[in-house]
Amino acid sequence: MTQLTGHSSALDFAQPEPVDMASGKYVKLWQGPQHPGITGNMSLELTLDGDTIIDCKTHVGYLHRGFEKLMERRSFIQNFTVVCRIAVPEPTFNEYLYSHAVEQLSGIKIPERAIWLRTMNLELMRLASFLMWIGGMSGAFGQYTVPNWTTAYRDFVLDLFEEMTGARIYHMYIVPGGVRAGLPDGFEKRARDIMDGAEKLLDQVERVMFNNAVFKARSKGLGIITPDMIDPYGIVGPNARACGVERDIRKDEPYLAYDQLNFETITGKDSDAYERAYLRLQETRQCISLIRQCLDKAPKDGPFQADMPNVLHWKIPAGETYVKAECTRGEYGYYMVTDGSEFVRRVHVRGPSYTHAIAVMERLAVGNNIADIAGLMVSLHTYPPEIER
Amino acid sequence: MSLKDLLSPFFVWQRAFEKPYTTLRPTLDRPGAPAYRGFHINITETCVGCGSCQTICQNNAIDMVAVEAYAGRAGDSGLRPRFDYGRCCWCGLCVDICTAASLRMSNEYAWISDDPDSFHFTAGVDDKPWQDNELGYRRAEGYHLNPPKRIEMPMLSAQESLKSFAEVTLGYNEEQAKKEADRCVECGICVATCPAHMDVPDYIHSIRDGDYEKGLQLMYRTNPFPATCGRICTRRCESVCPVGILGEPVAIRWLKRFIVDQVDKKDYQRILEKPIASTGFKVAIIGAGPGGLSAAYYLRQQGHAVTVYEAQATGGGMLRYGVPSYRLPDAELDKDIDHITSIGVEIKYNSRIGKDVMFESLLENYDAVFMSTGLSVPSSMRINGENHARVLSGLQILADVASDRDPGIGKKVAVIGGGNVAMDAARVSRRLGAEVTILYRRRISDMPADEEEIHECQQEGCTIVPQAIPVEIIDADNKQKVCIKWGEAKMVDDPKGGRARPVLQEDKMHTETYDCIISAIGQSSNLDYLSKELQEQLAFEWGKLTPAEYQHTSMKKVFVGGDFANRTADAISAIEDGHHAARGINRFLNPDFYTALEKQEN
Amino acid sequence: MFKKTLNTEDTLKNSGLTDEEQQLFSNARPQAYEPYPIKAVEDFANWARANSLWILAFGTGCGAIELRPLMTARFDANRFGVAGRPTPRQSSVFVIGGYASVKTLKRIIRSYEQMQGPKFVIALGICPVNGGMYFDSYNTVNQFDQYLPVDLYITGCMPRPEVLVAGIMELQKKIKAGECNGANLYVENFDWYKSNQKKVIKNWDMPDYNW
Amino acid sequence: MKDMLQRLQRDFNISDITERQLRLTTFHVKKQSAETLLRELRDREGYTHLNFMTCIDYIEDDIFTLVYMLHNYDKKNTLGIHVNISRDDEAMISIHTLWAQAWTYQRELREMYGIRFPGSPRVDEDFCLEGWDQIPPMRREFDTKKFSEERFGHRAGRQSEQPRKHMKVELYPNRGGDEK
Repeated sequence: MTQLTGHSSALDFAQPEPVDMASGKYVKLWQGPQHPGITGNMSLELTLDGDTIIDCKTHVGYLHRGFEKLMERRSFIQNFTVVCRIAVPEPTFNEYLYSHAVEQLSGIKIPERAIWLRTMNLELMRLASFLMWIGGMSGAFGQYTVPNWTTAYRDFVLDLFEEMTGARIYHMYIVPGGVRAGLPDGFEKRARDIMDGAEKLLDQVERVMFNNAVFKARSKGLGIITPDMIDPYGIVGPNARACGVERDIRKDEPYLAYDQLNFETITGKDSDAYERAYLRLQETRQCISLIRQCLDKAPKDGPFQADMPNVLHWKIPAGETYVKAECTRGEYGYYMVTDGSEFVRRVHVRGPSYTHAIAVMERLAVGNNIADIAGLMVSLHTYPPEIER
Repeated sequence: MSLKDLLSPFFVWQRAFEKPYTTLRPTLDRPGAPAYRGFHINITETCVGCGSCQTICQNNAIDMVAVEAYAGRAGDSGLRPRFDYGRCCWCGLCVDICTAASLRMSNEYAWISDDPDSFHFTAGVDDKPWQDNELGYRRAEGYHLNPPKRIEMPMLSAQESLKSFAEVTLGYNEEQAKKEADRCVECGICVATCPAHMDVPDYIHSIRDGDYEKGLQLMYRTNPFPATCGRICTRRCESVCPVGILGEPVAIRWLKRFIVDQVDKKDYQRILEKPIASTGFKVAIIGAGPGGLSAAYYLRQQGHAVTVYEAQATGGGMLRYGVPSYRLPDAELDKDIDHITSIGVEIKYNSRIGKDVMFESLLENYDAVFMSTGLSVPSSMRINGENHARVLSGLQILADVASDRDPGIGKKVAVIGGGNVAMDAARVSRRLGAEVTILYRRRISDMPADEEEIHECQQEGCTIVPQAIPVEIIDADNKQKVCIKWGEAKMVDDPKGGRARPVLQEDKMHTETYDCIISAIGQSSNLDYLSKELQEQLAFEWGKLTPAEYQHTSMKKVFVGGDFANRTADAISAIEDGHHAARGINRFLNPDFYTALEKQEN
Repeated sequence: MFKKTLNTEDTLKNSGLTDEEQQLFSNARPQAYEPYPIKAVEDFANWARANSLWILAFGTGCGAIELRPLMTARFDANRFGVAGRPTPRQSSVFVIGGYASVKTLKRIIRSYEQMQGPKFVIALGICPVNGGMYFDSYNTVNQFDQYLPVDLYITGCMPRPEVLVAGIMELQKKIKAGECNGANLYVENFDWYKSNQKKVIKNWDMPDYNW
Repeated sequence: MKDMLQRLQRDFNISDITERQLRLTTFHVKKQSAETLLRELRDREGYTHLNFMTCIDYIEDDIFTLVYMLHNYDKKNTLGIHVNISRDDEAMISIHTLWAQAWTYQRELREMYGIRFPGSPRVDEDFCLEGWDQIPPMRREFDTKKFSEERFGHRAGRQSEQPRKHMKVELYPNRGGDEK
């Protein structure tokens, strides 16, 4: 497969020249929003020469709800229930970052137990999210067995969430000031059982997916991200690590209990779709190890919430902060500005998909075969709701 | 590509032999987790309708609706939350903030309908199958969205406080007050409960804003005695404060005091409203206690000329002569009274009605008369020998101390009674250096006195002997000492469910000698200034009377209020009586008042 | 069973389209579904429809996330005759996954109109009922039934896969009883729906009815 | 770090340097020198990662504050560069040649705040919204609730009482403070 990027270097961000559609030589094809080969509700406007893509434009906004506006008219406690909706498959990172930003600006220190429960919650979320993603990746190449396995198994992880937080999808567990409850009885045992099962499942997935001749043939060499693209394109997370760049916020600027957990940053060699997928598989395994460590080390009792003011009229002093965390897709950040009132002045949510799905996708798509677009899209691991918010 | 790559996909078949885990009947076989956030449950009996759930709901999913069954309950707004499941996101914030912990969630989650207008229900009122669900989300132990504990009031230590009549409570500082003010949920149940209906949430809000002048203005809308009430109010408001259901109620009284403490007396004139232009009407008021002065203040605000007749040499009535200065320093009472006089209320001291001025002449010379002479006569213990020279009245001792006279109580005293006067008399005696024993008929928990006062009284070293019934005073001729015989009592439950009754146990009698005995078992009114005919015409019964809607009486022009005209007999009720009488008089001065009343009755 | 309101003389204007495109698209109005004259045949048809509910694979909002577990082994919706279809032409059920932003609403309408009748709409979550979380958002509609007829609402945020199964069974029951007439409501009140749609979709550059 | 800030102060006249958190420093720079400053930070100081760029509407001061958040992976340090632009003349120099994703941000800001970025690719295309006919929605003066009520409407049948008002009417209609 040849790479016809049309770009001379990583620093050449020029938009492709418009082609003469009237000539009849080219076809314009919309992939999405109603299309099974697209992640979430977004669309790609593809211009084809034969079955080769010569131009790709990402269209987003189908899920735009105006969160940043809505948050400006809700109080600090009310916002915590809103933020989890920003990234549907991974709500917890939003809850954590929002709470963390609020705590930082209001000077609240959360207790030790809350720190560990938050860490565990985030890692469970990462596990659930990766399980779903692995399924998506396999499905994008026409192999529907693995999605059935992993998505079904994700449901068991959601069961853990349901027990721990009271909800399957929108947990609303990490609240400014701590978490909402401790662990229920017997949770630890059930969690360990599910981790064991997940480990077994990942072995099976590795065998049937990553050793699959078809998957290998189609994903290797697809959508290579070169190391010199990382900074100009703002590529983060597994997409960046897969080409050997060792960047992981959990290690670089440890938050929560990550400095007390034992793990190594995983990197790959050349960031093509296969490498990225394999790296995520390894990270999923790492996730399981982290959850086990959390179960070992998390304090069993003690307070899980800091002393809070009355949240009904909670004012936070004027300030500004940017907090970030390593989500499954890389750097997820909340930028928050307060002005001393009961409402937040400005929140900006920085989702890694913002650049992965638009600038990076548009560049990587060019030159590829139309059939590989779904795989390429999934291999970048993008969630549209966090792009448009 | 290797052979392995070709073969390994076939390993998918290994799963074909695993046990399937399909849920056969999903909704039945998989109920929500024990702490699942499902549909709402409201224990409507415990709910007080404070509306915090409505305030915190970011989706405007909760409406407060009137529920007939709970209308008019004490400490209850009569409203209950109604949920819109076209809005609710099951975040559970309403459960977390619920002051009464009446709101919960069940683990039920299935509601399917083809009618989009049907997704409303009033939890606990509308019949829903999940109302009695045991499982579901509850607020976790130790998780609060509002601090449950109040800020401790800084106080003098017991040793320190005994040394002088200096005020025991020291008052919040700004930080403490703001923290305490923060705990208010602004439901307004306190407003409904406060006899004077003070705008509590609003003035607490003004503390949070740091705008104390506005706070003072708000308080003067309904109460011209904020400095006094900020110290000694009986605070019915706090007893219904929903924050107090699970934690401690907001310290409304101390916050009121804080506002007054922040504003200097000389700024009052600038901050507070001035009376409107003179109307030319004249109103006479009998008694410069809280009731009389409150009426005077609001009548003066309406532009009427007000003259207050007071038998004593200073104003304040029971507030000055019945409340010791370690609870209410004179300066604070003066702060309130001085503002009332500063707007043009005239107080004639040392003018006793019936002696210096005749009641009838007031009726003649004024457009309206407001009587608020209170309860000034100590009640009798109704035991043998109580006329002993060393049996003193609690009121008298308090009045003596307030007027800087030595009551001469001696070194060892017994106080009889369990009300605030008894506590005050005991604490005053401690300050005068006496050893004090309090004898009370019932249990300590039955004492009508303020809980805090009982506690402080004990802190200061008074011994409380509960279930002690005085039987007789012996040793009638001893001019120096007095001997009392009292018997232990047994509490007998009332079969009708009323208050338990103490029954004297004849075999357990004690006698003890004291330097004096202070009787403080209640007061009654002194109506000597009214002729028998007038008393009858005004329908006094046992020295008390019940006024009509606007504090008016069966006699034209005459309005009453204060302790002898209400059941609660506390300062804040007297203040409201005065305020309400002012409203009534204001209307009465409009000639259609009685005609309108008659119409209303017909 | 259904009122027949079709008037073939009456055509649509398609004024949102350019002259060139107007040549490409039909301007006929939608037609109401008419049941078979023999009741037994209609009942049989309804039974068949109820047991082959093919859902259009269009995740319009958050609700889509619970549709995926629905298809896996644990909930196994396939046993109820439910399957996901990639194209509207093959689908009979449109699951509105929660909120609909104005931009998506346009695509939803287009996809819905392309579906073959009889067709059914299930609205998931609170947002289609009364705006839900986004009741004050400038970009999401609050009452979905103003724009397309909805046959069944499943409340929750998100509704769990279990209740989706229950909803599907409820829908089957209704279809078998011949009570799901949303698509015909759309035809009968076509002008009302269109005017509502055009009230919120400001750049109407598609045919008035998408075949 | 200190040296760098001092140098920037000298060369670019940056102001309001505030250390916000452990690894976050913010400062203001004039609109004209912003692009050169960002280029300098990217090429010479190692602030190679553009976390995001956004805007804060200070309607009371009549300014938009553009925020560029840059991260240095080696020093593990983040800089928040604030640029004030007038709300009346809401144009800013485009930085789409510096980072590949910058034009997307600029397109979003164009749509959400109405800020113009001359030269930025596809900047006037719709981003999230489609057929938007109001003032840019993220501006403070745009009232989203009012707009939603007017355009989308809410389901009828809702009615609520405020506990305080309700009790006043029901329990003590003639008493209490007079409403002002």
